[in-house]
Amino acid sequence: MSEITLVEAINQALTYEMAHDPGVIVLGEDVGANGGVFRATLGLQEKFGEDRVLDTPLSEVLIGAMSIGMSVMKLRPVAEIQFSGFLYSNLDHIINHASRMRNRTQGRLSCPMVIRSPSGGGIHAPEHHSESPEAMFAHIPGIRVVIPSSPLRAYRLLLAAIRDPDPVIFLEPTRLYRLFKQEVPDNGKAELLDVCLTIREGRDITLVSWGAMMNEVQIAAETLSEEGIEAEIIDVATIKPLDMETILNSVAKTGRCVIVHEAPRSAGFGAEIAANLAEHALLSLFAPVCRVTGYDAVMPLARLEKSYIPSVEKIINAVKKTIAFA
Amino acid sequence: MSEITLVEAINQALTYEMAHDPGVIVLGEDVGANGGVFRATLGLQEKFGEDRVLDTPLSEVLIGAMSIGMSVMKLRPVAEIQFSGFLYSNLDHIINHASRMRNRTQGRLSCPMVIRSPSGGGIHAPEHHSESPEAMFAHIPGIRVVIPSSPLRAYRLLLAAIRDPDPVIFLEPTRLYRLFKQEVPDNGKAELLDVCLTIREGRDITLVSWGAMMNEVQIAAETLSEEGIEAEIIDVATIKPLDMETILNSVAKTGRCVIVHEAPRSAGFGAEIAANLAEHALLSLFAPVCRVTGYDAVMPLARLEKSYIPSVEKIINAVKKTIAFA
Amino acid sequence: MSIIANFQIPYTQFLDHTGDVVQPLPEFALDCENLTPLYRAMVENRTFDAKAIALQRTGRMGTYASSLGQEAIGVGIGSIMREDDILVPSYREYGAQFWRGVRMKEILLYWSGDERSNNFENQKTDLPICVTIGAHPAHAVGVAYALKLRGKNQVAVCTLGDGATSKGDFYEAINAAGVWNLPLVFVVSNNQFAISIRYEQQTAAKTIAQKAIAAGFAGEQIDGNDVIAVRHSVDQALQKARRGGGPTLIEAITYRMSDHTTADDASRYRSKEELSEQWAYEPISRLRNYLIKKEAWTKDEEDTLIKNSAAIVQEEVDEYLNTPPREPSSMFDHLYENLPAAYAEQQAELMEKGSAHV
Amino acid sequence: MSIIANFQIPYTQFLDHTGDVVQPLPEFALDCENLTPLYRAMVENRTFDAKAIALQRTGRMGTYASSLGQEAIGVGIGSIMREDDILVPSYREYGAQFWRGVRMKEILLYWSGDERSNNFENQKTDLPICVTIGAHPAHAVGVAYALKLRGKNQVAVCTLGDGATSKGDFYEAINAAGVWNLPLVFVVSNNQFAISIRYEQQTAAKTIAQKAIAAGFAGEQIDGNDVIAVRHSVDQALQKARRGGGPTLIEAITYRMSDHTTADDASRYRSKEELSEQWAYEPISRLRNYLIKKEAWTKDEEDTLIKNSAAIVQEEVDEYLNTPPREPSSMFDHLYENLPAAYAEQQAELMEKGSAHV
Ligand SMILES: Cc1ncc(C[n+]2csc(CCOP(=O)(O)OP(=O)(O)O)c2C)c(N)n1
Ligand SMILES: Cc1ncc(C[n+]2csc(CCOP(=O)(O)OP(=O)(O)O)c2C)c(N)n1
Ligand SMILES: [Mg+2]
Ligand SMILES: [Mg+2]
Repeated sequence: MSEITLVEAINQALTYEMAHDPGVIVLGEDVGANGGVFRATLGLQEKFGEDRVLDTPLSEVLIGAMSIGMSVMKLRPVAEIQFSGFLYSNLDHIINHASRMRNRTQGRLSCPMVIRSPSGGGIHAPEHHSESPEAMFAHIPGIRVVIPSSPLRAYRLLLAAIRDPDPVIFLEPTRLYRLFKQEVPDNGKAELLDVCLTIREGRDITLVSWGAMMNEVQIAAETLSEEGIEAEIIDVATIKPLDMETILNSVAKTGRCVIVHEAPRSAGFGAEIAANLAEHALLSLFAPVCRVTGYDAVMPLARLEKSYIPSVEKIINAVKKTIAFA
Repeated sequence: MSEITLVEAINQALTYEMAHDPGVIVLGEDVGANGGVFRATLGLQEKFGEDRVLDTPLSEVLIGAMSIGMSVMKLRPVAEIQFSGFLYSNLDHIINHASRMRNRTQGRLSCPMVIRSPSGGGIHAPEHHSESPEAMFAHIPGIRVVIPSSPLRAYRLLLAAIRDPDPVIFLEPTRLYRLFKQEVPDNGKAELLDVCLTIREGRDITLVSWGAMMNEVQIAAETLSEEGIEAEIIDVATIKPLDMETILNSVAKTGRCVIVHEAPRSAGFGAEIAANLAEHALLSLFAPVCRVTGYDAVMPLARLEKSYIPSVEKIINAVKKTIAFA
Repeated sequence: MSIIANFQIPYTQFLDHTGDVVQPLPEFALDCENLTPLYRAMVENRTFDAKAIALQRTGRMGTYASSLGQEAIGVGIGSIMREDDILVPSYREYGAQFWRGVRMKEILLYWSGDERSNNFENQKTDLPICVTIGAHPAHAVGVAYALKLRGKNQVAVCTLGDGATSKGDFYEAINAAGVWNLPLVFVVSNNQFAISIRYEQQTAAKTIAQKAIAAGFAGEQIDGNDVIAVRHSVDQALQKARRGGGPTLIEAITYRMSDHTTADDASRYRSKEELSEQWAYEPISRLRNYLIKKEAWTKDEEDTLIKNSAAIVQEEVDEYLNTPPREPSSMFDHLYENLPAAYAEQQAELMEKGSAHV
Repeated sequence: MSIIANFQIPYTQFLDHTGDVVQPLPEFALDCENLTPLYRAMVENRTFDAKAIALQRTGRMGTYASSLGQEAIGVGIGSIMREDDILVPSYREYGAQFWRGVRMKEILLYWSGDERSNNFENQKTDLPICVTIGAHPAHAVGVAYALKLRGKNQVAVCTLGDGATSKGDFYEAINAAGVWNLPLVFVVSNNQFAISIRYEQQTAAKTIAQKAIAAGFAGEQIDGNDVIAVRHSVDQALQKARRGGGPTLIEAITYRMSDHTTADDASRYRSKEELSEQWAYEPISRLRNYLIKKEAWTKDEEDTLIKNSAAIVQEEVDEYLNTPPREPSSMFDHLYENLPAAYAEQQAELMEKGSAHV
């Protein structure tokens, strides 16, 4: 078995599930003949036809909203929003309808739909192509928000998302699309949703992150390890609902926590984790909970994006400062 | 001088500013002859004409987006979105354009605009009329988010918002619109933005809240006072940017903090405050930081909304538990 | 300069406002036996409406949106849809919902603020009322797409108001319906108002029907107070859709005789005179006039109908009023299919508190 | 059934693709002296385009959206707008931006990912390129509303693509422009593609011009590769708007000769044959043919133009390449007029770090 990239893993999961569940429909802009601007849907239209792999007009509101109608009819739409900068126009229907249809009808109707969108910066793309909007989605009751950080997890989490009976926002870290390869058995095995994954064990500090930043976090942990600092790494993976138990257990052990995300700091999802620690881990904490995040500024255009995205160095410094705390 | 309600104070501020600044334009659905569904714009069209008090088609995206165009042309649009459930469709233009125009053009163009919207539950309104979306807005760099909690502050904060050179989301607590009256001198005096207001001093605990919940928080504080517990109350007022200094100073004094908001707990704005406490107040905290919030459920329709909104009792219990903490 | 495209908007009316026939009736209308059920349904709808307003006024229900004067549209639609078609409604076509099995008590429960209302007892597939104006046409596109894929000649019918046609969502929906040639009928109840906003403030388009031209399919205008025209035009559109002929937009001209909702006071923005003039055009009396002229309706039948309608409505009202309150913790029951562990504690807290706040 | 509304869509072309005159030219075009500046501008635009792609291909610039084959639209628009009109552009009408004072180096800087690009040196009021497709027509409504209020007969011109017309925002914008009868001209460059999506997948409407019918104002189609038609139609629309005649929608038919952007590979979804056939219709050679036929253009002039264009572009490229990088901390400089105290620390952190990451 050969190794594949994250974007290939997405494609593999879509192909698998479309072959096994005739209700799965892929829709979005350029997902057909073009195979998606990142090629995540490459070859799907050839395999499954134009009825099931649907090029839509340039209408993001429609893409999200018609997925609601499709899923109410018991199809399993997997919509692609080309870049997460164009995802904001979907919030209205996600909040007011997708997330509420089950509750509104007390279970009579529901929306088993997935909205996939690339997110995050670091690939020198044009304006609006480098957004990290996950915190906004994590505030919405009734949905799930899932963010993979490796090819294997992308494959398994996407399968889980498609099979989930409720709406899932699936944010794919653009920066990782082709960064590294992994063996990903095409066996249809899904990952559990709603749980954090402990990627590395360590006694000294807990590093919590998700998506693309898992890359910098892992590099930081390796470097720190060389200096004798052993970090436990938690990939949140599903940020809504949040599996706080895994994080609390880890912090109970390490007594220290650094949370890393690319999105702006203020009201970012890191705040939710830190707030839970402030409420439930006060007595285990040896040091302040530190957030290493993007700035509270507009994500800069390509030339400065590297200055915006938290660096390995910044993570290492935060860890050292946290460990040095009296 | 007679006392007026919060919604009358909004009207008074709009009237004052329209009379003093010919660039101020009020726009929205039913803001003209009808005076707005809550009567916040009552009489404005008669006084200032149809060109400056503009009934729009039923197009929320347009209302927000044309305000961008108007403000770029140096007008000062004050847009009304009828209920905050219809505000989500504005997020796209607020995030991608209003908040970025100044940075995008490095100061050549800017968006001095205000979007007003009633928010919160408790008035037995229909579906989608009881939303508390402030946390989402607080995550957006480049804007301000302001929430008044009394007639006087409504008047002064709205004047400040209209005069502010950058975009302001102004969320008006529907529940307080007619709950109580206050003397509000019509003197054009604006409140400072970007600062928390300390509404009550106290040594035992810091209560942090904003908007409609300030009502329950104040009642709770009075009740607690009778039992000898003196709470300091902070009205955040501007939640973006957040004046954390005032909160930290208070918690340095009290050592305890309860944060109260109506929005769902997960990734609510309370998390940002608690996270800052976890980072900057660890050593002053005698007890876990407690959040008293709405549930992570869809805001129920009218019959259960009271069960959703944090009660005075719930706040009191949280305070007592926090104070009892070893 | 040359002309490269031409478009026309047709208008259909069979009964004028006095009940006179203005053009040959469609076949179903030739037999009055087919018309009396429509008449009955409109009267029941109006009886329901009055009662609902009374419940609100006496503090026994929340804000209510009345369909007074617009009964022909809902009834016309409901009476001709196939059972396995899907209705994607706005909130003024109760007539269609009732015809399709939604119970009156459910509509009352909805406006009282109870989610159980939308778990329709006798109608499992239609969508619930959509309160965010103009959003549901885009849901209807997904529904119609699914129906087309299923291949059983089912059609989705989406009802909306004149105000709703100004929402971008509506336009994205009609445009897509055109692209995929979907089995989807849009019926716009143009009641001249969106709360206080008059038609001329809503759009410069002379008709709403012509908005379909932007999406590349047929739009037509009908007299929405003529139930025969409504039923006939919807029938034609449904047949076309079943044949694979794609979407249709029907603009049904009507007038909102009530306030926007019970929370509104229309006297702020329209005169008594304007309203009272409109009483000449409402849908029920014209059909009654016609039936009486055809000797297909008697005073006795009218009296019985009024009595029966009142009884039917009262029974539903009683059941509504006797509906026990929900448990607060039920707000978590259908949030997800299986409540995530993360929220179990919150649900438990509500269970413990019990019904204290109801 | 009666007909209650009729609509027509006109089409305008003056020069066919060979440069032959197909109908009497508008007055300005009778004097070739008025046409050579348009010709020069189109050639400069194309020269710029080729250079920009070369910069991207050699790693000296980011993703770039080319205007190859669409030069007549931008140049036609730019050449006839008044200086105090406002352009609200999409990203393929560089010709209009250049004519209105935007520097080539600024466009290069933009696509290299530098916000300073939009602080135009010589153009203070036009909006920057809008990357979120279809969003800016709604901004243009606000701009036009402000212009109308100001009362100086200024007009806003908004350019967009065929794909953009499927966004709800676009429709909310045209509908509102109709309601308020705004001084606003929409020019849609229908280049047949939205990335890989062909016109027929975008809408079932036979023309984009007819989308204006939904908003109640005039729509027309023109040959967008005929710069005379572009300039003439935009001129007419601007004059109408200045007279208080309200908005116009112009659909300019063209063809995207390039990939969507340098990040795209159009060979995945269109054939070489299709593309090479289109070379017969592009805007520059037909005008050159016409000018040559009219003996208003010589081989010498052509050679000089090519040389001069290359020189002009090279100068701009050099200035672009020599632009020093921004300080990272500058991401806070124009975030607000006055940076709130809450973010001072973040800015300070970046200042301390200096330009390490550039
Ligand atoms: C998106 C949205 N905006 C605003 C409102 C508030 N509102 C409720 S009904 C209404 C007017 C709707 O007019 P129309 O579509 O003509 O329907 P009608 O009420 O006349 O049947 C408005 C503005 C809403 N419910 N949804
Ligand atoms: C709202 C939005 N959705 C998607 C995209 C990605 N995208 C960039 S250009 C484009 C196609 C635009 O087509 P059209 O409007 O015809 O303009 P053209 O590129 O052909 O000039 C798409 C889908 C975007 N930039 N904005
Ligand atoms: Mg209406
Ligand atoms: Mg195009």
